[in-house]
Amino acid sequence: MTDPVFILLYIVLFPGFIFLFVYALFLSFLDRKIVARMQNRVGPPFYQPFADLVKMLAKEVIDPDGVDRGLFDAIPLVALAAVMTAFLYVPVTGYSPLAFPGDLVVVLYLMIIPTFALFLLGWLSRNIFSAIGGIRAATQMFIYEVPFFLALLAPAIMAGTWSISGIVVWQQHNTWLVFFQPIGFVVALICLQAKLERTPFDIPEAETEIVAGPLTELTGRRLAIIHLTTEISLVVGSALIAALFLGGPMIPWTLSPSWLNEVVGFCVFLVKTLAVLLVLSSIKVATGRIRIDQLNDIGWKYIASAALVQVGMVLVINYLWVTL
Amino acid sequence: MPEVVIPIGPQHPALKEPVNFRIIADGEKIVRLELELSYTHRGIEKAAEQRNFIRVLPLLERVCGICSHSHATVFAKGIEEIMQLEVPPRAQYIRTIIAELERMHSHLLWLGVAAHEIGFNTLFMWTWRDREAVQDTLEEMSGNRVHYNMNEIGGVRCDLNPAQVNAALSRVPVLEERIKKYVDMVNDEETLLLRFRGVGRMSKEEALKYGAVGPTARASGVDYDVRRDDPYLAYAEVPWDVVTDTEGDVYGRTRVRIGELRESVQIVRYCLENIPAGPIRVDAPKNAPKGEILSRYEAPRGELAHYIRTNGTDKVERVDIRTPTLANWTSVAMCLVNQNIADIPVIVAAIDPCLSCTSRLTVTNRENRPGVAVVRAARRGSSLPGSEDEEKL
Amino acid sequence: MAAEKASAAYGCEGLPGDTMTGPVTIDIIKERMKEFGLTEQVHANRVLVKTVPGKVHDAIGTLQTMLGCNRLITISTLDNGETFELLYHVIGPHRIIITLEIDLPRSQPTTPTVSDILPPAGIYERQIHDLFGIIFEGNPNLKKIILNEDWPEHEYPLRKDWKPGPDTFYGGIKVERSEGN
Amino acid sequence: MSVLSEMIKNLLSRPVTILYPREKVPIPVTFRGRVAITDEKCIGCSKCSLVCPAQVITMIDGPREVEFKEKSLKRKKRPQVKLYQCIRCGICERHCPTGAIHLEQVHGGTGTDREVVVT
Repeated sequence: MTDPVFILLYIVLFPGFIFLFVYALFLSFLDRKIVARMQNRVGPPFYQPFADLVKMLAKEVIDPDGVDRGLFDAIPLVALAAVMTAFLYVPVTGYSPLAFPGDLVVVLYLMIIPTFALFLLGWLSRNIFSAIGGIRAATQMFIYEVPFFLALLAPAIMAGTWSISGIVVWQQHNTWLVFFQPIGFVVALICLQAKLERTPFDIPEAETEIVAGPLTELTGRRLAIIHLTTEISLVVGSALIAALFLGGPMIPWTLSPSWLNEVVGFCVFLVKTLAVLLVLSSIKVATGRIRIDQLNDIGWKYIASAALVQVGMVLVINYLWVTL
Repeated sequence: MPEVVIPIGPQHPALKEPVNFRIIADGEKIVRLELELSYTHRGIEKAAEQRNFIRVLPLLERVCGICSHSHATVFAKGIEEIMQLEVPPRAQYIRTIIAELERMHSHLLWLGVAAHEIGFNTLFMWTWRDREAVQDTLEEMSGNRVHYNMNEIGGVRCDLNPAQVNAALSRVPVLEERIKKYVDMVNDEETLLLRFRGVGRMSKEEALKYGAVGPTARASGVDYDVRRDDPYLAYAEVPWDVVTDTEGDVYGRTRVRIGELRESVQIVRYCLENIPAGPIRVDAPKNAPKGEILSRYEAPRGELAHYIRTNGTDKVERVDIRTPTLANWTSVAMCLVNQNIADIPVIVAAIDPCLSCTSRLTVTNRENRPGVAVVRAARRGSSLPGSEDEEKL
Repeated sequence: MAAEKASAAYGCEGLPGDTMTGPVTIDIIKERMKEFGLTEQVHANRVLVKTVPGKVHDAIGTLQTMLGCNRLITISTLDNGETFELLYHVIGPHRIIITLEIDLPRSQPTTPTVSDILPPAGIYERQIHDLFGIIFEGNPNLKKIILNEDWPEHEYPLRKDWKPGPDTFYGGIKVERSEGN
Repeated sequence: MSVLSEMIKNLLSRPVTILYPREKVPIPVTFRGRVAITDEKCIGCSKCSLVCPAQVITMIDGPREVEFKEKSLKRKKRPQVKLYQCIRCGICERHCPTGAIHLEQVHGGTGTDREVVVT
């Protein structure tokens, strides 16, 4: 499993960058199509996200004066790289060969970098709208990160291991973790919606108030890369929740030829991420944007306390489990 | 954060209208604001003084794209009153139908835009989808979706044949059912309530003191409606009532506008069902006798007043237009103080500003001398129809 | 015709004008406003009061206090050759429009402002100042509101004698049209 | 709640919007589209050019024998309309005694030459 060619292929080709790139564009198209159909519209063709990406890559890059060009180019790339590497540890077929006992924490850490990127971009681009957008991105991060971590660490405590693949294997022996932790599942979904800055929580780039928030001054390939980062973190986020709560790409019974296991596992992975995406899209359609201070109240009053209650329940169940 | 000046300016995605607010904000709270209006002038009042009564109506319709019928009707009924003309009742009924259809499509448009301002795009798509039913009716009746040009001095340009009446009547129940759905959607949609309730609140005294008109004032309990106070067209005969509310905030204005939508559907149904037969216009004399009149009309955004003075010729001596949006600007400036920045688009959208109404007072000149043409500064942010570069006098 | 229907609709006594003196009628208004100038009923629901610029401020004051008028519909302006005519249309719950009419000499068109007691008048006065050149003393900021910033000073477009000068530049972008147009 | 039920109902029903270039919206009969003149009926009374709000109708000479109320008269002038400056208000159609000038149910169309005329 450890010969370099296979690892290289794993990283670059299949569940690595190429697949991630294609699947991110597909999920973005599906998201826009579902939202459109719910709003009684026809919706875009399947190649629309790819066309947007190519068009934006070809556009001219305008640097606002007095802005540090190098940094302005680097930040989107760093965000993209962080999110792409996070995907390597999420199991796509069976379990990921790169798994190691602490990769859940690494993935969670890598997923925060895009929000930092937004904050820095907002601060760097010397424009009043992006400054306010950047501050809002930072405030929103503090509100949803804590419950998000708690909600995603509860399965680790129950499964007893800190590696996502380990949790998936544990779930294969026992039932899916969502039955044990329904509140944790709901909190994780809401916080993922906030992390991806989708409608109820798209306060940083609220297009009717502060133009495009931190992304105001980004043009051409920088904007393309930031949009790609958001789409990829959508894939990584939904794959993570599918892995931790819905049992990941494993199937309870093992089939005779070993490669068939992998293929069926991959299909199960696809179905689960699409299910999570459907939930996220319907949240996006059904709600309007709330203000940053309202998010503050809701965030700390309800979501954080729900996550704490969930972790408490998990500890109790663990204690009972051990003693029985 | 120190005091920061934020330009919510003519090229701002929220306000697709050329108005510029310089907001002085402390953190997220607004401290003070400066209002800068009229980037798009077309000199309609000066131009109106050079046109006879047949040619002035299409010009006056272009004061505003959404309430074009209002401006033409208020002018036509003013001139008819000066000329002591007896307009046939069928024409009055047709004008009322078009007026109420225009109010419906204007309110549906507003509901969608208000939902879009808070990012709730689903309601925006749904309301504009149902607005198509109203637009199709208007297109069948008058031949155009926006500038209907139904009015003439002395009556209406074209008649309503039974086919058009039945087509319109067939759409009324669909609209009624849709509006019922919007009522309970606005009442129980969580984020909408969060963003609308308690935002930009205005008490009844403030509404009166700052001269708010139309749904903005009626949401604070001010009981003014020109259709009932000074009945014109066929409103005296049609059974309807004024919708008021006591909330005073954006939520109250939403409820008032949806209530008015329901009333308009009933008025249109009543007028379509018992439209009297008979002629649709009476021949008006070429010249109007010397006289003056303050003609008032309840436009979708509020009370619209035309002060018309005629001097015996076939041209009007002076038409002084005061549009509802101009009256509402003071109240919006007052409502905005110490709200937070995220609410600016919602509060400003709550008065349903129509900027092409507010600014129409300067002249452009093309003295048909080649070489020099004065181009209005309007081009700087003018995205509105009807603000073309120059205009023939 | 519409006017008769109008007066029948609320017949002056019908709607309770909620002032102290019970229902406000046209005769009460005429009698109360007699001191400001001659009053006449111009229309079924409109009373015209010809006054002098100096008295406008306290005329509106009495209208607001005694006759319960609480709303300014609009301020209309006319250019009658040698004088400017200003009409303040005020209305109250009694649904009767009271119009205060004043004439200003063309040479020196100034009048005291009413925006302190009627806040919406602030924007109307600024608009009239832009387009007619009438100066309202006491208006907090009589800056340009309707015309653009680089509109030449002392050019008031809505005056009857105003013609756009061929070579003056009215702001915006100067465009040299080709001969053909 | 009502928004959710409406969403699911929409998800299953056909979308309302159409793909414009392939499918077209039906134009009603009374639509005021491009202006057109039938030369046989025109008696050259130049009422349309007087009444036109945008003053885009000019009378050019076009002598012709024309039948009007069973009398045949010799017409000297006929109207010519600047197509892209016409605001399609329908007032000329309303005031024309013989119904010569009228608005068709066709969209006005686009073009680059500002001086295109319809005669």
